Amino acid sequence: MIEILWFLVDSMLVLLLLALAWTTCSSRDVMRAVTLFIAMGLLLAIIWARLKAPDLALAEAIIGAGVSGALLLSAISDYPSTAITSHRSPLMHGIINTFTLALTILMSWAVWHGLNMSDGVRLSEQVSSQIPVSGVSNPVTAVLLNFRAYDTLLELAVVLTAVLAVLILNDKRADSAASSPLLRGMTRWLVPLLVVTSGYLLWVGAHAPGGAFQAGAMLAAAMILLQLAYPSIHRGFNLYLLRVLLVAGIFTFVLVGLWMMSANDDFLAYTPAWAGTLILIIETAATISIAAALTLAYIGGRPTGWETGDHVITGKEDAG
Amino acid sequence: MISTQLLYSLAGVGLFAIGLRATLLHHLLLPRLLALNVCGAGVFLIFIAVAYAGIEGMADPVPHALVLTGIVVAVSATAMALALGRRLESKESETMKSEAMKDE
Amino acid sequence: MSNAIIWVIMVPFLGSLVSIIWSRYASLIAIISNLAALIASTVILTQVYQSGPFIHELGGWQAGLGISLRADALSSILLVMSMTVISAATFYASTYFTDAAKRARFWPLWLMLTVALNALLLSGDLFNLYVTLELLGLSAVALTALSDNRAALQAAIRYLSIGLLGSLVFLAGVALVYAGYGTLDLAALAKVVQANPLSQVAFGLMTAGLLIKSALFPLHFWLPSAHASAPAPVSAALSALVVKVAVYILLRLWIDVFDLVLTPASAMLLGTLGAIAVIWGSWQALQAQRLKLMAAYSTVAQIGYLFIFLPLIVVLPEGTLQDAAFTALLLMALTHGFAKSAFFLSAGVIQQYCGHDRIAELGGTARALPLTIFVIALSGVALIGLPPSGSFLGKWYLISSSFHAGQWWWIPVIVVGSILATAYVFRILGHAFGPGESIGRVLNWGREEIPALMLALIATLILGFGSAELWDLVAQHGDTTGN
Amino acid sequence: MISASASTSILTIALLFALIILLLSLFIGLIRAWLGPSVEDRFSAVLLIGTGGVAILMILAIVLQIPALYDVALVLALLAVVGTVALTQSETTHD
Amino acid sequence: MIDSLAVLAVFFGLFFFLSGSIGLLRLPDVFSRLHALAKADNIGLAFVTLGIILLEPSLLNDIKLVIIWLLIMAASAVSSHLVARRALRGERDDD
Repeated sequence: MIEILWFLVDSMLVLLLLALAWTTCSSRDVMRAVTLFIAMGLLLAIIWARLKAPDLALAEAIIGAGVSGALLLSAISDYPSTAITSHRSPLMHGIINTFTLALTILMSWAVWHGLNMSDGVRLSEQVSSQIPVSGVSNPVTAVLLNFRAYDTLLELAVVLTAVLAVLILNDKRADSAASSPLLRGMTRWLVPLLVVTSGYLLWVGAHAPGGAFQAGAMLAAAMILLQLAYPSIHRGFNLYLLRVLLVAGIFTFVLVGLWMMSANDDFLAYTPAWAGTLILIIETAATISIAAALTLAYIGGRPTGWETGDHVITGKEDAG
Repeated sequence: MISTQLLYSLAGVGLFAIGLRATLLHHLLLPRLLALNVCGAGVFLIFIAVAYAGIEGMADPVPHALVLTGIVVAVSATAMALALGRRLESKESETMKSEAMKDE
Repeated sequence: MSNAIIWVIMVPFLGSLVSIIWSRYASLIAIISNLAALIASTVILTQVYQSGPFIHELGGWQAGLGISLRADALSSILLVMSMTVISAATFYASTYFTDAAKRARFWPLWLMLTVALNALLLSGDLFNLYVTLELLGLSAVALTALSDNRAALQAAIRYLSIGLLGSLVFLAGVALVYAGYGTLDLAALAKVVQANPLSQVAFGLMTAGLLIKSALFPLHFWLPSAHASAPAPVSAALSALVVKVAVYILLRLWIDVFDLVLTPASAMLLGTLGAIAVIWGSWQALQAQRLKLMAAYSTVAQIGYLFIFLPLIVVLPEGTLQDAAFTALLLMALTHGFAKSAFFLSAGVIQQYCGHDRIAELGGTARALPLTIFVIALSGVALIGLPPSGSFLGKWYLISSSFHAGQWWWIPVIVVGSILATAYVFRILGHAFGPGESIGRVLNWGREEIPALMLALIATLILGFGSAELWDLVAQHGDTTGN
Repeated sequence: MISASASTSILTIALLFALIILLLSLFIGLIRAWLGPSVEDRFSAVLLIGTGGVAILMILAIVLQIPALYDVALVLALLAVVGTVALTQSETTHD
Repeated sequence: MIDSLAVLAVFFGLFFFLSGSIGLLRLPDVFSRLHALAKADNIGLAFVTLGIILLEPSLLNDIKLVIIWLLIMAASAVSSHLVARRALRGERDDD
């Protein structure tokens, strides 16, 4: 009985997901596509929760539905036309359809086969046996910031690169119209709440779902909300400071890694006794970096944003 | 349990295929970007479905960490692509303006 | 001393971070950190040469649970090549950007590109490879967009969306591998991979993703516009290195990990695509109106040669013959890397001098820029495959391997490709030596032309005469050093 | 002991039924999102997924016994607001 | 006993969710749909939250649940106001 009910729940979730994906991808109007995409992000958060991945559910709710939704929406106004058309010929259409269909069948076959293999040694056993010496008790945090911390470091490099590109490319854009008083009123109590939640997620990450990425993205969401409620607030942001924060977080991460290399031979090899503290330091640094990065990525294109940013660089060059 | 894993990984394959098809069909930046994100979500779903170990069991945390990394990479790439698109759009309107000036 | 493997990645990383904040000294920081990384890369090569391949377990965790970096003959040679090209291009770039603001934006991204290249060459983990591929892709796109004109932005957008698609397809393959084998470590995988449906589909997906990134015909369509519209030092790195490291991962996966899955038929298919790429790319290069576009199409052709080796390596018996084919492949890749980067840097000099790079209007440049035209001629020698360049030996072994493998049909392709290459190189030289006025802006001679000259000399002389050492290294420490 | 586990399983069944009904109501809401016609209709559907999603997460937290899902519900509630604000403010820049 | 009370509360909440969704689908114009959805969802979530609180032994989590509910109340008020405001402006533009 329970099994059948679970199966029903799962199939409904999957159907909803596929329906949303299909409508997102086949929409003829940009605004509609983006709205459906945000809805899909929310649904994915639920699916991650269902599959017992609460860390991901948190991240998806914040990043997938919140931050990238806001980014995409702010981009819509940049395009002159909101209609989506495909320029492919009917023949090409047919080829692409056949190709993706064939690929779907092949991949399904492979997945079916792969799930029946499952005789290989699963990493999860290895992970759980090493958790006690990792410095944290949340296994996902242990993987992200201890076992595979190098991946996380390079991922921060990816974020940094993307933000540098945004800062290089940004362009003048008009301030949006003033928002409603009700929105401003709400922002006044919602932003502190977002900041507090972010701190909570950072702190809880060591032993329960949460951590640097969720916390950082949450902070960025607070900044985005501020920007939406007070469209000219970015004039007050110190972009140079944001950039310094962005770099400082990643810098701390690298320095900890190198310091541990001098102590324990291997890069990022934490001394077990300090592992918890070191991870907390890195997580805090990463939170700051992620928050600064996503904020810069969102407000990057605003008029004063560019001038201040440019001024900082060229001003120094002129002085030198 | 295997049926849950199978159901969700097949859904992941389906999502991947839907995204891939739309990526190949569209040539405009924004729809293509959405399609790529859908495509990525499909891959992530395969990872997480594989990690699932039943209602009672503890899920494999490694794919969870990998997908978390993947989500952050995806949002960075999206932000960058949007910035590129914005820059191109402003360049194009500049060219159009200067051409209009020439005509006059 | 095994820490060199960390320093070669982390020094440019720190350099990039510092150059964002301290942009006034960015050029100096970039030069110093790239030279330091170059030294680190030679230390790694020496270590591999003396005592064989080694690994660095990041975080002190055993590979599998953690991520390991591994250096062997193939990766350390490519690492030295990449750092040499990057260092030369760094010297060149320090005078290329006249606009101070633009220069300040260039350096952090340039250093990130270096980080990505080095991290990718040393990575021993499938998911880590995905992250480095994304880092490489994003930094390359951002650098392409630095040109900031319409063509460059369009090319950058196409490059980005194609690159993202490529890495997602690769990641889908990684997901399937994890579903079946529960590990991401290349060495561990090499031991457990079997030829079954899962491996085949996963391998196919990873290969497809990497083929997009390595621009094998017919997936090359994004390459010419991106490589031709990027700033010159960026084009040099894109053509010489970024495309090639994707081929490197392919080789790693084909030969070290999925050797059981790679069937002769699929190898033959890729070889055939490579052969088409050789002819088609060379033909397009001959038609191209602009110098940088010509070089970009020539890259498509040169990548094609690397794929022709694949069906040969699969068929040839293990031992001397396979080693020879493998060494020749490496030699071709290295020569092209040095020669093409030299070519792009020289094209940049010409473009800055003349204000354009239209081949038909190059008249008089030989008199105005004798050294640059000499460099173009030298790298042309390497692209054609004339002695004493490294690619002469490469093509020679390619032909003899074709004989040994009984696949004679590659030989006409190589011959036609070389004839077309001769034609497009001499077409440039013909125009350059033709009559014309030599008006242009004054250059800061040494710093702009010397780096390219160095690279071209390596391609034509050092690789040609020093190939014996390369042979030793590959023979001693094997090509299949994955485990 | 036996009666306790029997009652939990009945509880689980009831909560699973509740999940199915909630998903059904999301389905109905999404038909509206799909039909449109106005942009606002689609926003309402997103609002529905927000609140419905919070309810689903709460029930999942009990059924799967992962208290961390309450945090997810909290975050979803917070971010649903940010998302809606972004949605509604987006096109004010357009006109 | 408490369990059955909780299930009752949850299902009572679901009734509102479902009727809200059907309202979203069937009602004739944007404003009435929005109104129906916001009202029904808030009451629905209130009952679901109540049910979950009854099932959840930890006091800390109970507090969290109340916060979530308060948040959703406030948020949906603001959100539907914003959506309605936007819809209103859209209608004026059409004239």
